[in-house]
Amino acid sequence: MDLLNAFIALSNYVLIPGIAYGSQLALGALGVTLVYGILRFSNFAHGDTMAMGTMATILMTWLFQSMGLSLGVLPTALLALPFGIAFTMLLVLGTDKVVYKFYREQKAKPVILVIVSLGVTFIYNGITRFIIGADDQNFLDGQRFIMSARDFKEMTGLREGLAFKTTQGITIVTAIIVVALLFWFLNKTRAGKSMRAYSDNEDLALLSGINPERVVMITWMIVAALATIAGTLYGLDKSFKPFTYFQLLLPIFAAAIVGGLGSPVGAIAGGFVIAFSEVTITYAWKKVLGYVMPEGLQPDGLVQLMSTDYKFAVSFVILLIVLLIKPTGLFKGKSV
Amino acid sequence: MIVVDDVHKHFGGFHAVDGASLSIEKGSITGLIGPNGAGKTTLFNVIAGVLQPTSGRVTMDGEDITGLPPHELFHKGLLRTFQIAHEFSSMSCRENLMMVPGNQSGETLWNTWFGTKRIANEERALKAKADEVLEFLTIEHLAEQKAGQISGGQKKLLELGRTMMVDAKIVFLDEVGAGVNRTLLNTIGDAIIRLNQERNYTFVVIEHDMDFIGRLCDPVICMAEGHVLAEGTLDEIKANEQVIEAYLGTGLKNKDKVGA
Amino acid sequence: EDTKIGILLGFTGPLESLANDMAAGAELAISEVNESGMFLDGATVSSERGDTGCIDAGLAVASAERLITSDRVSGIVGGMCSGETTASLQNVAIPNGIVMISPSATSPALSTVEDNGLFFRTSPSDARQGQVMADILNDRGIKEVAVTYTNNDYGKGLADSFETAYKESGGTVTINTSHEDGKADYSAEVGALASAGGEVLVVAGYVDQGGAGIVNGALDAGAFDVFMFPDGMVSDTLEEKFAEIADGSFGQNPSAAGEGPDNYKKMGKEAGFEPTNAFSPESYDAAALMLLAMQAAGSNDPAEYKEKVMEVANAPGEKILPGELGKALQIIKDGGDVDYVGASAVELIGPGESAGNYREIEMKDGKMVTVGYR
Amino acid sequence: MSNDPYGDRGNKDWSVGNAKGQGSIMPKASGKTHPAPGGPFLIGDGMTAGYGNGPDILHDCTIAVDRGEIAVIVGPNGAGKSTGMKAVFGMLDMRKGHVRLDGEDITELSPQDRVAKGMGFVPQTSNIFTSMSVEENLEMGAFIRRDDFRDTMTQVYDLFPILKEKRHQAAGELSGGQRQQVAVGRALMTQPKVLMLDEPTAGVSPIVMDELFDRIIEVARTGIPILMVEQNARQALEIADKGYVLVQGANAFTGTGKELLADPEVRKSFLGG
Amino acid sequence: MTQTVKNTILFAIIALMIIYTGFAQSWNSALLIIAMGLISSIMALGVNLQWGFAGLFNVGVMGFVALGGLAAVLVSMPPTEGAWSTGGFAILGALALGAATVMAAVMLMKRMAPGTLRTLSVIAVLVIGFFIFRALLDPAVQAVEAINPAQTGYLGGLGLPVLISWPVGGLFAAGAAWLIGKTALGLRSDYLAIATLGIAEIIIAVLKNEDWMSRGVKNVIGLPRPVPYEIDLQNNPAFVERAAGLGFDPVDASTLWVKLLYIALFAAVLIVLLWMSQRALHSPWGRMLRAIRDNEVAAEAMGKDVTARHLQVFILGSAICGIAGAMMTTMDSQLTPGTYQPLRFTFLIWVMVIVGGSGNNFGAILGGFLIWFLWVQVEPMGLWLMNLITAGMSEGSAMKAHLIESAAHMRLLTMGIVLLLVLRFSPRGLIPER
Ligand SMILES: Nc1ncnc2c1ncn2[C@@H]1O[C@H](COP(=O)(O)OP(=O)(O)OP(=O)(O)O)[C@@H](O)[C@H]1O
Ligand SMILES: Nc1ncnc2c1ncn2[C@@H]1O[C@H](COP(=O)(O)OP(=O)(O)OP(=O)(O)O)[C@@H](O)[C@H]1O
Ligand SMILES: [Mg+2]
Ligand SMILES: [Mg+2]
Repeated sequence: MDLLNAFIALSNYVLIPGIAYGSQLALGALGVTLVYGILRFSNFAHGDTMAMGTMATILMTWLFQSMGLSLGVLPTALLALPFGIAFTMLLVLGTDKVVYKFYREQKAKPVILVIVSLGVTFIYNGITRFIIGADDQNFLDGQRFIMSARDFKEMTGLREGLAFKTTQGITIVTAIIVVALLFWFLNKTRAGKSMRAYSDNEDLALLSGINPERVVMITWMIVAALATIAGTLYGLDKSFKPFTYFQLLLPIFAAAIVGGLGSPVGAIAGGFVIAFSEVTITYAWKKVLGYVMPEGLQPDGLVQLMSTDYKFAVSFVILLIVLLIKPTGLFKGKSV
Repeated sequence: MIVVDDVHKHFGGFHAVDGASLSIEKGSITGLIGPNGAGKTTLFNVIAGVLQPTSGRVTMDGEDITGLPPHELFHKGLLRTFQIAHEFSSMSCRENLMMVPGNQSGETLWNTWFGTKRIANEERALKAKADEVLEFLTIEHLAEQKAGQISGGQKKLLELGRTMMVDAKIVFLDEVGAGVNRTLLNTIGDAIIRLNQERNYTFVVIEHDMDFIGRLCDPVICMAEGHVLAEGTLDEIKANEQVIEAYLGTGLKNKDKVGA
Repeated sequence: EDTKIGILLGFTGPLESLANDMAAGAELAISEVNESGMFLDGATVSSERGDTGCIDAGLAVASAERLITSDRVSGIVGGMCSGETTASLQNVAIPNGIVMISPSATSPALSTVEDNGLFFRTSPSDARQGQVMADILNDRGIKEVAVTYTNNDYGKGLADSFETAYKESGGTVTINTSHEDGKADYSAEVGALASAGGEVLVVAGYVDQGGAGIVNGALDAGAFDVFMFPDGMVSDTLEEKFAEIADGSFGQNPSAAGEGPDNYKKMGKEAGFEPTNAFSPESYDAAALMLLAMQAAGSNDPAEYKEKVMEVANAPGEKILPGELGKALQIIKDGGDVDYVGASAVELIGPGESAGNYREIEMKDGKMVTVGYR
Repeated sequence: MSNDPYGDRGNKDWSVGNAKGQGSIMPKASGKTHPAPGGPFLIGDGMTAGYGNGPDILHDCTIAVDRGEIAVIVGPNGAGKSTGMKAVFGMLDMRKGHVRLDGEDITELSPQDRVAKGMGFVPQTSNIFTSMSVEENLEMGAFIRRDDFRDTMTQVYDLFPILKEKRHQAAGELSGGQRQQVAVGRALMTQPKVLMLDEPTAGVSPIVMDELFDRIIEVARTGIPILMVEQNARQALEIADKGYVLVQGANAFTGTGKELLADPEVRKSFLGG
Repeated sequence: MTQTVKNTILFAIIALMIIYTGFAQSWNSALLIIAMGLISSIMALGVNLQWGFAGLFNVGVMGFVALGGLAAVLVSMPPTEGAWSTGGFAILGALALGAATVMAAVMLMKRMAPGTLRTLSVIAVLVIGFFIFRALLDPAVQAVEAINPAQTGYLGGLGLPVLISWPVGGLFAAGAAWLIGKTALGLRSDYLAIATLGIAEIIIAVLKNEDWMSRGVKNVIGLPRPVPYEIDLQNNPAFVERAAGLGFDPVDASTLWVKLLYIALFAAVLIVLLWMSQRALHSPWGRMLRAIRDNEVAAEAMGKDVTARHLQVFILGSAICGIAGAMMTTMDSQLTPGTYQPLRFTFLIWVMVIVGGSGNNFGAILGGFLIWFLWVQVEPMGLWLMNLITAGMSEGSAMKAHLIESAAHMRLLTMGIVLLLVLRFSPRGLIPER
C-alpha cells in the first residue's frame, strides 16, 4: 500500500507534470528546430510567435464564448485554435515577406538572420502588448480535471491523490498527434522530402526543380501551426502572459540544442530531458521516502539534492553532461 | 620514414580501412592509387591525425604518432594538402603563406603589445620568403589577391606553397590533380619533383591520373577495400590483373560509337 | 505655473502588468488636484512617466535622470521595485535633492538607507507584515506552514521576516523556498512544497506572476487546499482566479477600514482602471501626499516640502480620504492641519514609511471578504 | 565570394545558424520566353556575364550543342567554364547575350523553370544531398517527374553498382568518387532533354571514368544532347563531337573533338602536351 | 567617400545625437548616456573579440558581467563585523573541500581504468564529498546570514578601493571562462552556446541565492565610489564657488562633475582596451585568428593549436565583459542580481556588436553608443509617436488611453524597427570589417 502511495505521489508531482511540460517544450522546440534546419537560423522570435498565435486564439475564444459556442467539457480554445493557426500563418508569412525574404535572397549569413529575428521579437513583443496587454489571461473553460486529486483519493482510498488535468490530457494527446503527422509529412510526402532536400542543399534543390519559395512557405506555415498549438496548449495549462512566452524561449532552445539542433526527433527528446531535469533533480524525496522507508527510519529533512532555487541551474548542468557525452546532441544535429 | 602498421578504421559497421600496412621511404615520391572508396583519404586522415584509428599504429622515424592532433604533427614536419582545397579564403595569397610558420613571436599576445620591433623584423623576413615561394609557383601576381578569388588550380598551387614555407619532412597530397588543368598539373608535377630533389621532401600522392603518377611516383601502392592490394613500380602495378579489374579497367566499350 | 511630478515605475519587465494601474492611481490624484484648482494658488500639476524596467537599475537611473534633469520634475512617485528604487534614489534623486515617494518598494533595507530626508514610502516595510502574518496564523491556530516566495528583495525580505516572527511565536516553517517569476513551469517547486507539507502554503509572491503559477500548481495537484496570501497576492485578480477554488484561504494587505478604500475603488473604476490591483492605492496616496506636502510648504521645492510630508500624513488634523484632496488643499491653504489617510490608511512612521495597517481577508463562498484589520 | 556584402566570413558556429547547404544562386523572377526558331538545340549565344556586381567573367562567349551530340568545354582553371555553364542555366545575371533551347529564347527564365523545360545539370561542387540517402538523392532527381521512375532508377543502379550497394547510406558518407557517381545518377533520373555536366569525372577512378564516358555516349546516342566541362580533356575530346576551348572567358578555339586533339597549340597549352 | 570619412561621419552623428540630448533634455542625461555608452562599448568590444574575430558564440555575456559586479562588492564593501569569525572561514573551508572533491573525482576519472569500478568510485567520492560539503557549509552559512539580515547578513568585502575591483572583475570572469572553455571548447560549438547560456544562468542563480556572499536578491547597496559624492561637493564651499564662477548652480555642477569624472575613468579603460585589441589584431596573432576563423581544419593542419587559441580569446573576451560589469556596478553603486536578464545583458550586447559591425572594434564601439542611446531614448520617442498617432482621436477614447498606456512598450518595438532598418541598409553593420 505504501509503495503504491509512494508511486502515486511521484506520478502526481513528477511524472504527469513532467510529461505535460515536456510535451509543451517539445512542440516549441520542434518549431525552432524546423526553422533552424530548413531556414538555417536560430529563430529568437519563436517565443513571441507563440504568444501572437495564442493571443489570436484567445481573442477567437472570447468571441466564441460571447456567441455561446463551446465544446462542452473541452476548452473552447480548441475550437478557436484553427483560426489562431490561420492568423499566425498569415503573420509569419507576412513577416517573411517583409523581413526575412530580403536577407534570404541576399544570401545573408545566419547570424544576421538571428539578429534580425531578435528585431522581429521586439516588434511582436510590442504588438502583442498593444493588442491584449501585458496582463495574465486565463482562457480555460470546460471541465478542469479528468481526475482530481480529491476524487482519486475517494475512489481508491489511498492517502495520496493523483490529479490529471484536462489540459494535461489534451496536451499529451495533441503532442502525439502533431508529432506523428509531422514525421509522416517530412519523410513520406513529396513536399516533406523537398523540404529536406532544400535544407540539405539549396542550389541543388533548385536544380532538381524544387521551388525554394514554396519550401520556405510550407516551412513557415508548419512552424506557425506548431507555435500556435504549443502556445495555446501551454496557455491553457498554465496561463497566457506575454512576458512568460518570451522567457519560454530559453528552455525551448535548450531542448532543441540538447536534442541536436535541426533534428525533429531530437527536439522532442530534448523537450522531455529539459522538463524532467527541471522537475526531478530538485524534487524533495521526503514524502516518497516517508512511504517507502520502514517505520522510524523516515527522514526528517526534505531529502532534496538541491533546493529549487537552483532548478534551472541544475537542468543546465544536466544538459552540459548530456552534451559532454554526445557533443552534437542526443540525435546528431543534422538537418531535418 | 612513415610506417603504417595494420591500421583499421571503422565507421559504424563499415570498414573503410581494413588492416592497411605500408611503409614510405625517406626521399621517395610514393603514389597511392585505388578505386573510389578504397579508403585512401581515410587512411590519410588517420595518418594526419584528423581521424582516430579504430586500431593499429602509425610511426614516423620510429616514433609513435598515432592519434596525435594535426597541429602537433605539423611541428614534427608532417604536412598535408586537402582533396578539396582548404585555403583561408578571406586572406590574401601572401598572408596565406605568411601565417604558416609556427612559433612566430608575433603569435604571442604579449609581444603584440610590447615586442613590436621584433615582430616587424620577423614579418619582413616572412614576407620575403612568401614572395619567394609565390615566385617559385609562378603565381607572384596573385600575392595581394584574396585566396577565395583565385581559380581551383591556383588554389592547389597555393596549398603546395604552404608546405614550402617551413622545412617539411613529409607531405601528403590528396588528389592535387582532380579538376586541375593538365598543363597546370604538369607545372605542379615539376614543382613536386623540384621540392623532392632540391629540398629532399618526401611525398605521398593520391591521384587517379595515371600519366601524372607515372611521371612522378616510384613506388606506387594500390589500395582496395581498405587494404593494400599491390605495391611496386607503376609498370608492375599496371600489369597486375587484380588492379586492372578493380581500378584501371580496359578502356571505353562504346568507343566505336563515337561520331556515329 | 506648472508643477511636474515624475512617475517612475516598471512599465516594462516582470511587473509590467501592475505598473499601469499604479500610474493611473497617481495620475488620478494629480487630476483631482488640478480639478480643485486650489493647488499653490491655482498652479497646475502635470505628470511625466519614466520606465525602470523594474529590474534594470541602469535604465531606472537613466529614466530618473531624464525626469529630474530634463523634465525638471519636483518630485517622483516611484520607484517600483526595491533594487531599482535604491539605484535611482542614490544616484539621481539624492544628488539632485529630489523627493521620492515609493508606493511599492517594501524592502526592509530601505528603512535605513541614507536619504537626506528625501525618501518616503506609502507601503509598509516587509518587516512589519511578517509580524502581522505570524499573528494571523497564530490566531487561527495554525502551527505548521510551507513558504514560497518570489525570488527578489520583496519576496525574500518578507519570507525571512515572516519566518523569524513565526518561529519566535512557536510556529514551524517546513520549507522556505523561492520561485522565479515569469518562468514556464512550477511543477518542481510545487513538488518540493508538497513533499515538505504543512497546513497552509504561504505564497509571498505576485498574483499575476509566479505566485499564481504556484497556487495553480498546488491546487491542481491537490498539494495544498488553504493558502495565505500576503499583499503582493491580494487583489481582485486573486478573487477572480482563486476565490472559488481556494475557499478558506486568507491573507492580508495594507489597507484601512472604511471609506478610504471604497472611495478610491469607486473613483478608480470611474476613471477606467483597476484600482484594487496591488499598490494602486499606495500610488494614489504617494502622489496625493507629495502634492499636499507642497501645498503645506507653499512651494514645490523639494528642499522645503520634504519637511512637510510627515506632517500632512500624520495626526493631528482633519482626516483626508480619497476624493477629498480639494478639501485638504483648502484646509492647508487656510492654515489648518490635515491628517492624510487616503486609500491605504497612510500613517508614516520612523524613517518615513507607512506604519502598516493591514486588512485581513478570507475567501468565502467564492468571494474575498474582509474579516478584520490589524 | 568576392565582394559578398552579407557574409560574416568563416564564423561556423552551428548554434547560431546552419550555414550548411545555403545556396549561392541569387533568386530572380522568371520572365517570358520568346520563340526563336532555328539554330542548335541548346545555345548560349554571345554571353557576357559575371557574379553579383563584379567584373565580367565571360566575354561574348558562345557554347552550343545539338541533338545527339556531345560538346566538351576545356580550358585552364579559372577560364570561366563553370561560369559559362551556370550562365546557360540561368544561375547568374547575363549582361549580354541569349540562351536558346529548342527554338525558344529562354534567357529570362529562372533556373527552376529551365529544369521544368527539361534541362538537367550536375554542378562541379556540392552536387549531392549529403544528408539524404543515395536512394533519396535519386528520388530528388526525379522530383519533377510525375510518372513511375523505378525503371530509370534500376538503370542508374546498373550503371553504378556501388550505389545500389550503398542505397540506404547517407550520400555524405561516400568517398569522393562515389559521390560523383551519385551526382550523375541524380541528373540522369530527371530524364532530361539536355544534360549539362561540370567535370563529372573529377576524382573518379579510371575504370569508373571509362564507364561514365561509355554511359554518356549511350545517352547521347538516344538523342539527348550533352554539354560537359572536362579536365580529363584528352579522353573527353576523344568522344566529343564538338569541342570548345575557353580562355579568360572567351572562345579561343572551336572545332570537332578530333580537330582540337590534333592541334599542337591546343595540346600544348591546354591538354598538358 | 573613403571608409575613414564614413566612419568619422557616423561617430559624428552619434556625437550630435548626444549633444542634441544635452540641449533638448539635459546635460546630465547626455553625460549619463556617454558613461553608459562607454561601458556598453567595452562589453561590445569583448563580445566582438569573441564573435567578430574568433567566431565564438557566447550567449552568456550576462554571467560574466555579473561576475564583475560581484567583484565590486567583494573588493570594496567593508567586511561585516563578526561574519568571518562566525562562519566565514568555515565557508571557505567548505568551498575548498568542494573543489577538492571535484578534483579528486576528476583525478579518479583520469587515473583509473574505465569500468564499473571507476564509475562507482567516482560517484562515491562525489556523493560523500557533497554531503560533507553541505554539512560543513550549511551551518556556517546560516550563522553568517543571521547577522543583521536586513542590512548585512553576508561576509562583506575587503574594504579596498573600488577601482581595484575592475581588474578583479576581469579576473573573475576570466576564471569562469577558463572553466567553461576547458570543458566546452574543442567540442562542437553548439556546446559552447549552451554552456555559456547555462553558466550564465548558474552564476545568476548563485548570485541570487547565496546570501552569505552578496546578500542575494536583497541587493548590496551603497558601494563606495571612486569619485566624490555630489552632496559633499555641494557642501564644499570651494567647489560651489568655482561652479558659481562658471555660472553653474551647485547641484547641476556637482552632478555634471561627478559624471565627467566617471566618464574620464571609463574612457581611459576603453582606450587602453581598444589600443590593446587593435594592436593584437593587426599582428601575426590576429592573422592567425583570422586564419582559424576562415578554415579551422586547415589552420590545424598548418600547426595552429585551434583549441588553445579559442580558449585564449574566449577568456580575454569574457574578462573584458567582467571588467565592464565591475565598472557598471561601481557606477550604480549597488549590486542588484535581479537586474541581470539575458535580454538586457546578452542580447542587447549582441545587437550592439552586429549593428555596429562585427569584426571591427570601432564598429563595436559605435554600436555600443548607438544602441544604448536608443535603449534610453526610444521611450520618450515612443511616447511622442503615440501622442502623434493619437492626436486625431477624441479625448478620453478608450483606444487613445490604451495606446498612450502602451507607450512604454514602444521601447522594444522601436528598438526592433531600428534594428531591422539598420540591418536592411547596412547588413554587415554600420562599420563593416575592412
Ligand atoms: N564518415 C563516414 N561514415 C561512413 N562511411 C564513410 C565515412 N567516410 C568514408 N566512409 C566510407 O569509407 C570508404 C572509403 O572512403 P575514402 O574517402 O577513404 O575513399 P577514397 O579511397 O579516398 O576514395 P576516392 O578516390 O573516391 O576519394 C567509402 O566507401 C566511404 O563510403
Ligand atoms: N561565386 C563567385 N563570385 C565571384 N567570382 C567568381 C565566383 N566563382 C568563380 N569566380 C571567378 O570567375 C572566374 C571563372 O571561374 P570558373 O569557376 O568559371 O572557372 P573554371 O573555368 O570552371 O575553372 P576550374 O577548371 O578551376 O573549375 C575565376 O576567376 C573566379 O575567380
Ligand atoms: Mg579520397
Ligand atoms: Mg569549374
